[in-house]
Amino acid sequence: MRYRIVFLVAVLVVSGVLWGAMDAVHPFGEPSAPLMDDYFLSSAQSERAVNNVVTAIVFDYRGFDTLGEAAVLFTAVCSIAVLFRGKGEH
Amino acid sequence: MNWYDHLPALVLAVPLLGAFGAPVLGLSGRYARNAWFVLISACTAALALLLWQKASMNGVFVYVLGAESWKLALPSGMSLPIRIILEVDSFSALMAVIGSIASFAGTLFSLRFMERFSGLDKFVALYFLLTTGMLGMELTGDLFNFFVFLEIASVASFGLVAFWRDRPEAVEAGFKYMLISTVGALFVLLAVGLFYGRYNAVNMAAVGQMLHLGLPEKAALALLVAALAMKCGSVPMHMWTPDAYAEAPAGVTCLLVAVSQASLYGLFRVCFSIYGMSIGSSVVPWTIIVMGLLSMFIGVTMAVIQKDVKRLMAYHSVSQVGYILLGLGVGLLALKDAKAMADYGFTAIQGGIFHLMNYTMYKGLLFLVAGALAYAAKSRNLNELGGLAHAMPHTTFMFIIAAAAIAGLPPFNGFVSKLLIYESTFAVHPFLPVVAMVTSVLTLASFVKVFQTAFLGPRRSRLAEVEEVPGTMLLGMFSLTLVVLGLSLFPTWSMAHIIEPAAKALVDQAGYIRAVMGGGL
Amino acid sequence: MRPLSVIVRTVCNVFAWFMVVYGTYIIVHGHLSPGGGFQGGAVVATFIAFLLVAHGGGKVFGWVRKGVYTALEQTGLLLFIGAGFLGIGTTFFYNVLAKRGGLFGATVPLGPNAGVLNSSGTIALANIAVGLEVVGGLSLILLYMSKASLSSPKEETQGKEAGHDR
Amino acid sequence: MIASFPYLIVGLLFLFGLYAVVFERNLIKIAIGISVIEAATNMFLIVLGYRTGGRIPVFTLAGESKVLVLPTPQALTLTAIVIGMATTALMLSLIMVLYRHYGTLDVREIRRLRG
Repeated sequence: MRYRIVFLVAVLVVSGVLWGAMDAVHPFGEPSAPLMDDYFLSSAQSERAVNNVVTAIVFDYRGFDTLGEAAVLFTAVCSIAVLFRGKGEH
Repeated sequence: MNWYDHLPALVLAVPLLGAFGAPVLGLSGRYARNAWFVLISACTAALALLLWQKASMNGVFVYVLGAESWKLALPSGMSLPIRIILEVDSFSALMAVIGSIASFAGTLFSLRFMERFSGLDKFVALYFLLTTGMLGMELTGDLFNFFVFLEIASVASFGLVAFWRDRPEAVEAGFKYMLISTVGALFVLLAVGLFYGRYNAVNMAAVGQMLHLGLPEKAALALLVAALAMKCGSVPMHMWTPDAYAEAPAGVTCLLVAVSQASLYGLFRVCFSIYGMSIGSSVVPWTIIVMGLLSMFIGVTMAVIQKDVKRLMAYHSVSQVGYILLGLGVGLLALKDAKAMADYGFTAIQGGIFHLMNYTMYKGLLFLVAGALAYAAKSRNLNELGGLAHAMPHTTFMFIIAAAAIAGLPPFNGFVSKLLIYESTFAVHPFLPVVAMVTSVLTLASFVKVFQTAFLGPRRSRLAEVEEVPGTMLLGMFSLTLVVLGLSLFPTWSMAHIIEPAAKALVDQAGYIRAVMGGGL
Repeated sequence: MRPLSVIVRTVCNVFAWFMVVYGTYIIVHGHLSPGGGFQGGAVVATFIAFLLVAHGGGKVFGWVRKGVYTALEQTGLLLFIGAGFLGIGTTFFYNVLAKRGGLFGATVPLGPNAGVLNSSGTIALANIAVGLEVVGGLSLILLYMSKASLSSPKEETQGKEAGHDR
Repeated sequence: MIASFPYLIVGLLFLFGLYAVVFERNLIKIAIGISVIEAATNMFLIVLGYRTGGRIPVFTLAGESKVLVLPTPQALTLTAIVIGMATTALMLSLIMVLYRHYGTLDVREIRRLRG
């Protein structure tokens, strides 16, 4: 029982501190001078001829992340196949 | 345009290609799959060695993925890097070499060890994905990319820990590991979000340059330290370590040790290269030191009472991680004071890095030996083993070397790194080396016990048929033994050519930042 | 899982195919409209989910083969990493096809516009590759999990997959 | 006050998720808790990227508006969502296998059966 209270306090403190930290990042809706994002918005069309800026980031500017992400999905499929493998499978 | 300009990308792309190709190659039979397994592992190790050689010759190696030129870190008119940058200095290249050697040894070992189980195509794919995740964490210079590779490594290790899925303990260990490291990975992602919101950048060097310590930065540091300490298996979040290490197949455990070192690498990259001088008070260094002390002591006391060989060794790895945390924590403590740095801080960092390298090598070897025991004697329980020295002379020889190295007996590499840690931590507080020495003595006692019960004494009737393990398994163990012996025989050379550049690169925050932010073209 | 009523089955039989078409549209238009390989792939993979829910598992395993989905997944992955290797002359993941003419090589006007399908270079290629991979991967996950909920893997391998010491 | 409301929601979601992970006994509920933390994280990233009055960063649909929301958090969130989905699928599979071995989903029962 005492552990439960200690854990409860810990959970509350962690969440509270995190909320404070997130609140101090920048006011909602007013990011300060987003250089990287403005670069993406202004040059995705001229550099890469793509209308969807998010796709341009996902598959070009940060394409390596997406390769990793595809690899994570592949990893999960492999792991699930390993867990449920049958007799005849190699 | 030289092909080796692309080395950082190739080191990651080759094992990834190996993973994607493994199920295809698996269609054409056992031999093709094994050949692919060994070939890609060997290629990765060779590329990592080449990368390390280039990085120690030319300093920090920057590779911009997808840019017009591989060194175009800042596009024209920008003061921030916008693409994913792989940033390789001597420390990260050394980590990649260590990891890929452990991966290669595990590969050779697993060929025969895993032979009689099904699902091996998937095993090979997962093994390569784990290698990729580990190397990616070590080579990347981008925080979000670090998170992605952390997840690749985690997800692959869940699958591999639970590979023997008909053992309830294995599945349970996988689930426990998954719970802890998924929460840890989400902490890392939250920290990345905080950095992104503050600085509109996710590049480590860019964040490091702009860093002003405020509440979000402190919270991000706390999240990162908590998550990565969880992942490297130090106390207080060590409970997954014995389970996962003991239940994974032996070749995988050898690699898991290296993967936990990648998390440790991430921890110190964050502390030294992103925060560096601006870490401010000594709260974080002392937290790391105390975590190290607790890990050392709790790990070794739990290890002494274990009956299961692999579980015993897993608890020892908790205590060995403590040494590394202690050494690098003391280095972090001395970071803001140039005199303290020259007096003892740099030695502590060198000791920590050298111990990290030694630990990965001999602990991987010990896990492989434990796997060989389980393979040959069909048991991991110390009470059921005995008198195996005659039946398995080569394994016994390699066990002696690894055990002497981990216990820190004088001619071996473990002694050198532990000595460096003792003498440097003494300058901070005399209590620190005392705990470290007590741990070392208990480690020795524990391994004497293993040697005595498993290898010496009369052979039990149950073990009359036991033979030496097959050649490729011995080769896998031997490759690690060779590294341990090399580090033991040439400590001065390895200190001067391997460890010192790595330690310098880790301390040199300005150099790390300058490599990305300093010019481009 | 029991099969659902005949109405549900009939409707699912029809609409499962529409999901495939809609998902393919999302994948192919990834560089023009919201969506892309992952989202479209997930939509296509609902094909299997529809059939599994409506027909209750058993029957569906006779209709689909895992080999097809594994092939889709592997093709997608190798195509994606191949798209990365295409640019190795410059850098890994360099977009070699954009604005060169030819396949996916058209340019687009700046500012708001309706978009050109044949633009954006390797982005479109990677979208398709990831789409294939996600279709295969998610369908395999669904098939494996629903099959496992019908039988026990321990019986399938007689408890053999338990390591060397037991 | 209204400015920090989205952050408060994120903090609350995180709190609920962490509470479930720490206190729940049922494995499925623990998995749900992890999904909730994941949702909180993704929402945090999205919240960071909002610009007041911003439109979708896709030029096909943005209209003539000059203010577009930041695209990077959306890309990062996309990656994080797929990773989270893969992790959740694997976690549920592990829970299925655990249930088969132990016949229960209760953490305490599993600990007891293991001995």
